[in-house]
Amino acid sequence: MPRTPAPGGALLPTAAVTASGAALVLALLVAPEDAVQGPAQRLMYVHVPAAWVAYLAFAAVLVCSVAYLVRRDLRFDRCAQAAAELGIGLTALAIGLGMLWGRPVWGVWWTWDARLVTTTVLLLVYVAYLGVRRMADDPHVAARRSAAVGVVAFLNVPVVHFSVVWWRTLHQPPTVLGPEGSPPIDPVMAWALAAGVVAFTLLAVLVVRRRVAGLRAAGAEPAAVPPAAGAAPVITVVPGGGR
Amino acid sequence: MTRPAQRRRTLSLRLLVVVGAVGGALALLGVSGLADTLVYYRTPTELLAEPPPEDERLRLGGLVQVGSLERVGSEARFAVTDGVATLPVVYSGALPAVFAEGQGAVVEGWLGGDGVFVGDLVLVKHSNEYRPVGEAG
Amino acid sequence: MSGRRAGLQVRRPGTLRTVAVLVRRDARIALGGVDGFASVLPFVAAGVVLAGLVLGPDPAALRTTAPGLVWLLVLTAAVPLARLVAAAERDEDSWDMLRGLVPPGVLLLAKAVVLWGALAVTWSTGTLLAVLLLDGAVTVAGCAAAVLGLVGVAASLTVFGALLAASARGAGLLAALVLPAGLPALLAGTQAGVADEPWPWLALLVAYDLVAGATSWAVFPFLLEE
Amino acid sequence: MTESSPGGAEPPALSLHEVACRYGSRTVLAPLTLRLAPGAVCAVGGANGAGKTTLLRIAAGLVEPTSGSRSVSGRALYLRPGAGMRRRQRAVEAVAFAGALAGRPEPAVSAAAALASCGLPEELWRQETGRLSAGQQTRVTLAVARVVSPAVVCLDEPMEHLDAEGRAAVRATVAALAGRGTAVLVAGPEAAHHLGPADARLELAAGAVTVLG
Repeated sequence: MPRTPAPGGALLPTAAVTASGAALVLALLVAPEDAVQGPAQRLMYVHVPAAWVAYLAFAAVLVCSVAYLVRRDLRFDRCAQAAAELGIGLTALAIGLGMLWGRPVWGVWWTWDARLVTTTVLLLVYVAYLGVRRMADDPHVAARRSAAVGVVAFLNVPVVHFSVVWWRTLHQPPTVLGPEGSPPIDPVMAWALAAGVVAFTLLAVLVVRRRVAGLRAAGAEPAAVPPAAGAAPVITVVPGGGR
Repeated sequence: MTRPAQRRRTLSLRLLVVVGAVGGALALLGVSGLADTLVYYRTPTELLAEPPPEDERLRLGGLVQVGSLERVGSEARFAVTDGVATLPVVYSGALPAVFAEGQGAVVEGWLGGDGVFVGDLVLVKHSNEYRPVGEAG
Repeated sequence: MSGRRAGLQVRRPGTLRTVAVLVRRDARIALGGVDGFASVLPFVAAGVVLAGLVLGPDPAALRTTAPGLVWLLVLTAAVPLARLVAAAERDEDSWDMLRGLVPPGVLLLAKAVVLWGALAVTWSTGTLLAVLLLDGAVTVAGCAAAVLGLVGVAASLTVFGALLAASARGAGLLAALVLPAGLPALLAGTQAGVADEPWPWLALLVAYDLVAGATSWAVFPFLLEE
Repeated sequence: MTESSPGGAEPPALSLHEVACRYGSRTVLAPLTLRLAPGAVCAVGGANGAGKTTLLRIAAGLVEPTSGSRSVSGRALYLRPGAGMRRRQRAVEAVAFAGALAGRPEPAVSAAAALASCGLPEELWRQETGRLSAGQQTRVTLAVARVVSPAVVCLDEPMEHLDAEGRAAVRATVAALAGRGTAVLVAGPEAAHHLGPADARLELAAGAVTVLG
């Protein structure tokens, strides 16, 4: 398929850079310091967007997997792979930043809390998903199997999200996506968080797009020549035709 | 390859079943009272109602009672409350910087026979509220 | 040559009948030899015995860890048991015939029943040994949790078994997928036996079975395709 | 062999419409339209890697073609010599198992009859199939085909490991299946010589088919 220039040209990169800059300014300079946690709380503006966009990436894996199973088009498979790689990176980032945040605030790097354990399991499952992709040589076989795993693996995401609601954990319950109507967060902080999410999402789209292009170039297969119409020999065999 | 329309139909049926199953499972978990099963820490009320064996290591969680914190040398004494019951805690070691009266905390240790909780690790459990300085409630 | 029909016209046997036939065959094969299923039981026995050695003389510590230990051993044993689904069939070239004669949904059901049986025997053996050697306790709730939890494990394991069939590589990866997929069973199965109030845990297991069963059914046909 | 069946009075047992199979950019099977009437026998020759197995597996519904469509008027079975049995099953159990899955009312009885027709000596019926010789295993596979008696049977290289007597058993089984209205695709290296009487002989070379007559 011919490479079409990205719609809007440099629009997306510009938007991503602008949003990142705005998020940085909002998070570091504009947003007030948290009354309880002090400066460590500013990690939230990276930790939470990383976690959310990781969820989003895994949702993209799910959608692309289903799309592949319907259409059998390797484009969807490449998108699924790129999204899974991004999701793994962001999940690892969220865990790492969470540890950095937990050390000064909770007092420990790590603890056996339902949220922490389920998030780590989520990371492992998607690493295994990437492994399943390598188990077959034929791209369609690999795509089909990993699509099946991609659908099943997504079941972990609600478990991670609800772990702090279902169980009594050290990790605090969700602030924004919680069951209550009005999030208990200062409006300026909420804006900084929103800017972070927008910036992460735009950057994620950029990264996935680049990666998909790279995968397409790496796995480029010459387009199969469609058979000329009527080229297929027609053979009809009925009993008694032989000698 | 040849029947995408048919495949889409069967696949959407299968997805529908999965979505239904996940929805049913979430609803079931919502009403099952799972919240009391996997607990990271126990509250003073629970510990007083069901005193654990003396050698059992456990976690006690709640709010640090306002006015209860006193430091003697390297030892800190404070009380953890859940609004109903209160347990005195003795802890020797450095408290986390964020630790404060009126804030959530989880203490790891043992409940002594004298009803005093002997902690050897203090974790701060912060709430899901984020407020600027001066506005904290 | 008019009036010739395609093959002998025989009605397809019902789902339950097909499942019964397949399960009976697999049970006979499993009971007949020392490879495959039978090699899992010594592994579980060794696990229980070694745990007794490692965890030391404290009977209370042994008693409290026994249910979780058994579940951990069952989930670990599940990885080689996944071969019962398709890898063993493929090795002996009977998989193509099964795919030709049995519809995917029925095949999934039959193989899940086989795995459930194998897992149940494994769990029972482990629990029996834990009772005898580690002074563990068997509760009704614990057994109910095993019956329920192994349904979801068997359903997930059937999918992974189909995934494993086509490739000799990747058994280790399979472990990374099976163990998290069995986490609800490990957690709830262990806790239901010791908790005062087992109902929330049993509810969690029912939810797990529901989700694992539905997703396995949804993706299994795609794993059979070549 | 006839190029078109008069009036198409009878629905074909197997109909492959412009099926093709590609692996990446490599063509494993060039587009081909093949219709087998009930009871028709078609021999497929060609060197190793010419696409015989792919054609048979597409016909049996095990491999999804890259393009084209397939329809079959009932069950289709793909069998290699020794296929369709677990090594620890006894010969008669393995055949009865296939019969039971296919819905035979008395699988054990039909299994015994099928094994007898395929020439497996009766003292071997209760032997574990893993202990049988390759030729004896082929006879069990042929008995599986007989007892299932599907709309289409795809036999892949059935003549391997067989002596003259064994080849006669394969020919007899193919004839018996065809007589009952099963369409049979038989693959082997030299369709012209070894595969017995057939209504059509195809030769595959690099995925493309030629009709030998």
